[in-house]
Amino acid sequence: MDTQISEVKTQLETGLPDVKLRTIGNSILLENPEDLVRAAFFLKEAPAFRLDYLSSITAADYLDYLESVYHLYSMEKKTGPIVLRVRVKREAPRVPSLVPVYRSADLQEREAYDTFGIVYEGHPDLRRLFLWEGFEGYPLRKDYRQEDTDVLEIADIEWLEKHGVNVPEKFKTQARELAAAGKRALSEKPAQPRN
Amino acid sequence: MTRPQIAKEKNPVFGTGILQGMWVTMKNFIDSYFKKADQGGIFTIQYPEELCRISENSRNFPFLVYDAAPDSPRCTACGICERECPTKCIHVEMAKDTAGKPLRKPAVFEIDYGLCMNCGMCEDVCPFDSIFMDRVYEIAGRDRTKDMLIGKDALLKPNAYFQKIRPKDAADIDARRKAAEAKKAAAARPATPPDAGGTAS
Amino acid sequence: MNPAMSFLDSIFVNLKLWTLNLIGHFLPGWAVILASIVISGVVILCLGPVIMMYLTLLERKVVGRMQNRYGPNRVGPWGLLQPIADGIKMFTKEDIVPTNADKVIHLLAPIVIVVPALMVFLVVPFGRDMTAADLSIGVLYFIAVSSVTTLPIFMGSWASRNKYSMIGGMRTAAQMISYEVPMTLAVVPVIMMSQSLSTASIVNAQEGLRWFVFTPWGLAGFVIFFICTVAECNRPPFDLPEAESELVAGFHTEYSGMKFALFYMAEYMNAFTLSAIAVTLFLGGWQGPFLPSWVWFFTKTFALIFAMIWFRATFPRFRVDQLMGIAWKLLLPLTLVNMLVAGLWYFIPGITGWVGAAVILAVSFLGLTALNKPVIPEKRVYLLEN
Amino acid sequence: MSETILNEPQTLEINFGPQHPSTHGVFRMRAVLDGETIRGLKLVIGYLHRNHEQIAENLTYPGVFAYTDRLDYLNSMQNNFGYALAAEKLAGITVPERAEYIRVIMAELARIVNHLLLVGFLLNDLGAFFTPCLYAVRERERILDIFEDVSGSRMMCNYFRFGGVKNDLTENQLGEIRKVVSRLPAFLDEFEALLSKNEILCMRCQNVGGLPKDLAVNAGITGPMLRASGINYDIRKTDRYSIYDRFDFKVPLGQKGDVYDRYYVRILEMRESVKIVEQAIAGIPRGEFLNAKTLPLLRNPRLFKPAAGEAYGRIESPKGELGYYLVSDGTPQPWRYHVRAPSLINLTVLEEMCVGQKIADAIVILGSIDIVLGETDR
Amino acid sequence: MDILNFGIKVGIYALMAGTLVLAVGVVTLRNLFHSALCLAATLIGTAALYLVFHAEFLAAVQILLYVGAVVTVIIFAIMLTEHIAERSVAQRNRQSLPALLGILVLIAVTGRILLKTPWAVNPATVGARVTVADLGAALMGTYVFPFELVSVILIAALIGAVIVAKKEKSS
Repeated sequence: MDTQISEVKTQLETGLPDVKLRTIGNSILLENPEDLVRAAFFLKEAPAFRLDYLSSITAADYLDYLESVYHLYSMEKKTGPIVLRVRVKREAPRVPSLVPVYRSADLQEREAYDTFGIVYEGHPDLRRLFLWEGFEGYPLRKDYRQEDTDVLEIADIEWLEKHGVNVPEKFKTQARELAAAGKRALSEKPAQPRN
Repeated sequence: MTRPQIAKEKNPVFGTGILQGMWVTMKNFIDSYFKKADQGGIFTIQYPEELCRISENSRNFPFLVYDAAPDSPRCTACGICERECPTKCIHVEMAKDTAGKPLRKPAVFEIDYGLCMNCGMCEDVCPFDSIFMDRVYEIAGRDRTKDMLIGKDALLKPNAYFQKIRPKDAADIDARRKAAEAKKAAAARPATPPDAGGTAS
Repeated sequence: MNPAMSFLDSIFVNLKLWTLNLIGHFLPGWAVILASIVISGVVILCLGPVIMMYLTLLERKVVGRMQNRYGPNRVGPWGLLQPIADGIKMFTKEDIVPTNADKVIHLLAPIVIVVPALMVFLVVPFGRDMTAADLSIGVLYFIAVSSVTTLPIFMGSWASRNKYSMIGGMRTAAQMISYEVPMTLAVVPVIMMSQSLSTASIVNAQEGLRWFVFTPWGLAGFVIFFICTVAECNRPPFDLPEAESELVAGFHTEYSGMKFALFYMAEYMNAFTLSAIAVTLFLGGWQGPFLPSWVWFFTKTFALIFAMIWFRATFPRFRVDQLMGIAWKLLLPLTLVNMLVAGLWYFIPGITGWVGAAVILAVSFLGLTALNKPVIPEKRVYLLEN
Repeated sequence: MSETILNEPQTLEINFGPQHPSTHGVFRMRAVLDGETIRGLKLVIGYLHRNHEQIAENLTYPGVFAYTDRLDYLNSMQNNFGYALAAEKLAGITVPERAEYIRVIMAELARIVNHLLLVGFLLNDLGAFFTPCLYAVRERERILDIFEDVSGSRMMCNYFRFGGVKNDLTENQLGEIRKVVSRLPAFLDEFEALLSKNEILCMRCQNVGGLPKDLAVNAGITGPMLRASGINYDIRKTDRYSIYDRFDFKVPLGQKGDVYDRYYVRILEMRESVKIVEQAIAGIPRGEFLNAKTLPLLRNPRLFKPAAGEAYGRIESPKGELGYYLVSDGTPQPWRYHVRAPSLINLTVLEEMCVGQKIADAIVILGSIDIVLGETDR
Repeated sequence: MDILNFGIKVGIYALMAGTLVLAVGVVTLRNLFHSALCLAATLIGTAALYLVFHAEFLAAVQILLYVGAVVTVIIFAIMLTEHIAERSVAQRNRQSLPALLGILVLIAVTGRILLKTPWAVNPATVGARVTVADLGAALMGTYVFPFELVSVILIAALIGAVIVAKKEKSS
């Protein structure tokens, strides 16, 4: 644990006594996600740090929980990074948005929402960024299963036929079977184990 | 203390910048008739008649090397390239004899050139010096499913070809293989794959 | 002038007369008159497209050379057959009409746009006695006819029902109306000096090397007129109506195949005729020593077209407000000053008038550019820090 | 874009892209116009989305290199550099001296390539008919020839490796680089004669799309765009990654942060890059170009298993801060791989810069941000 | 020569008929943009008629001013007010009847004037050509006062238009 992190930790503890936090490696974990905006604002304004530049927001899926990771730098003092992280449960994950403090959170929070499904509360325009509205699932979560493009579903066949494509009978029966079983055409996870 | 700076003065008369720009294009116009390519002349290469100089390191799509005859390639169908290929464009099946015993050579070796992204990973990981990056680029086809799926016969090329396109690397590899063979003959025991000899091309 | 030269000089005129004489032996008088009209008409109708085709080639070649590349050189020797290949391509292309388009007007627009472009040829003096119709109001006729060009552009842009086309059409209208004003006013000193509106007599007034461009007011008028012609035929840096990087292709976004080719043809024929008129008004038309008159005429015209191509290869495009600003705030006052200067030059002959006119023009140019704050580049300072 | 603007009688909604000559790929803007003036603008991206991050999480660490080329496909060297830094930090690999020099040379050449192309295409957006662009491409070709000579490919170089680079630079190639680089200052002078003082360019670029300092910082803008706004923040200077602290170079700063400043700062940066390359060529030591310890790992990628942990490596890419966030769980595949793409984040302020300007300006402002859709959409 | 003259005559009558048809089109077409285009065509036809009667100057001015400027402005207005251009406008409304009455009165008045005018032509002017120079001399000589007056009024109108436009922008 380098000195800057410990300094940030002590400063945060003295400045915001009711914020619970602990260090993990070289980063600070805020136990309660609700404290995020206050902590970020404190670090941004604190004369000792002046972390005015939020470089990167990303999320990660650790199977038990989702994590939102923030890399903060100071352009004024040319120091950094200070890594903040918050952990939320996988079901209905909610993290307060940092857009009011840092404009740079705008697109990055949308990206994290798009790929991980973390809802950033207070974001002015939280929509999917890369994928389209109505896309099912969050592709960077570890339990995401990709659609099998070799198998057609009934909706696909209807669309194709509407656009004048002859769909072989094989695909139609396959689609009917899938629908009867109440399943979707999902590809199996690659067989390789993560050794 | 004055800090170093570059000041861009404005033009004294409106329009001089425009005239200056016109002089630059006019100079290039005149140079295009009288100067050589590297001195400001025309730098176009007239493609079918003239070809670009291709450097030795240049890589395009993979091919397989055989030493003596196409039916005994260096490839042992180990499948490492198939596993490591980032785009999964390689498909290998090991040949089996009539008894069903594996033959340590490929029965099927297909590369989908439509998928391949010329990264050279297969060349890096191959322990048998079998797969290398070619530099043929005139391979356009009319059907991306059929014409771009290259089979074993088209992929196999003699070592002489490899020596021709990349003389330096080929010499290194040939020397290494010869040494390994000599060692193998001396020790009279199965050779281990030469790991990590030389540089990655 | 030696006889060989005068033979060459009037070769086309004599050819026509000879043909008419030949016809006169067989046909009644009225047919000869008709034939005379038909011959001139056919020559002009053929000249337009041929000039357009080879202007595209010239443009591509010159721009290519300016960009250090060859330009088209594959079809025929030096790419000379390239325009024909392009023409065949255009003819065989699918003609796409948008579903919501106003079909009739969508079809009419490219046809109508060629008409004014061809009609201007009527008053262009290609050489000595080589004006198809020496109208007494030649210059006015040219200005009137070229002002009609706005209409088909409107038709095309409106009928396409495309937002890009629509904006392109609006820009065209604004641009053409604006630039017509300084263009017309720039011609006024020429009319004042030659005391005629007929193109042929304007050329005659510039006998020998007394081209108008060699006078201060003529030079200023020529520069203004030429800038306006570039703007009138929508060529860079005034190509806003078809600004590729903003409006895809502007008013002809939804045109393809032959219709598109007609728009293109009109543009290039306009470029040619406007250069030809500029030559007639300011550069002495076909006047010039040693060479046959029509050689002089085409040389000067192609020099101006070369300049247009040169502009295209060099300049970025103006923005709408800047375009308007240049027309109304810079060119228009300058033309007014120029008219005054022309009068001054007329009444104070000799070197005094010459220098006085030049000084007034220079001062007013500097003053106007200094007053037009937004067009003046700023001084910038860039720090280099560690 | 509020519905209220759309419902006003004078406004017109226009789509720029995804198929449009000057959106630099499949970028799309929905603009609300009032006449020619922009009242509102929203960006719609994702047309080139291929979930780069998920692809990488299913590959081995060395296998990701080839995919990083495809992020910002105009300067793959820099992308390789950032990823190599992050992974080396994660696995604790050291890089030999000579390899560092080669890396810096290649990265700076890539920066020149990128800025040349950017300025060329910015002028195309301004309406110049390809001339500046082709002059830029003319010089770029020479650098791409070097890239092909060295790495094997002109654009998808895939040249960096953990602990070094793929091939050594021969004396011949160094001479070639020296020759190409020595041409550049003269070329930039010609380029500037064509452009910098051109009144039309000044009219179009000055005081257009200005970005105030505090907004630039708050919105996480990086790279030449930030420096054009007058903030001295260059990761080569602040992080001193690789061996950038050994070279003498300056950081050019603009004042107003408008399109002209962004253009000119890039021109000046190219001049600085030329200086860096010249210094690096002069100072390059002999030695190995690849850490011998990592070679077996590269020949057998499944052996490359960094200890569990995380790393964030960032570089000053020509477009801004390019960051790679890697989480390892001790397996050959990264558990989490994230790219902090400058092309995407610099777009945050697009609407602020465009509103109130003309349509033509919006295109130019977009051009001056310098996006590559491979990186924006990932 | 007779055939040629006959042909020319036929041409002139065809031109007149065409112009009239287009003029009818201006008032009967439902699409506003189409009627504007018809108006332009009518004006061009009129200009051609002027040309036939050797009034070249008038013809050129007609095209320059009416087609080049007035119609362009009309079309510009139609395109700006998009909603009008896209919708077919109803041809009849409550004012149809009063309008018809008004037109009848107008026809009566003009007809009466036409009938009462003595159409005797001075034979001296039949062959005379009015050149542009004559027109210029007349405008600058005999009619200089009305000419200048018109200029002043037009400038006043121009300034007024600018002020109106400015006001709208600021509000």
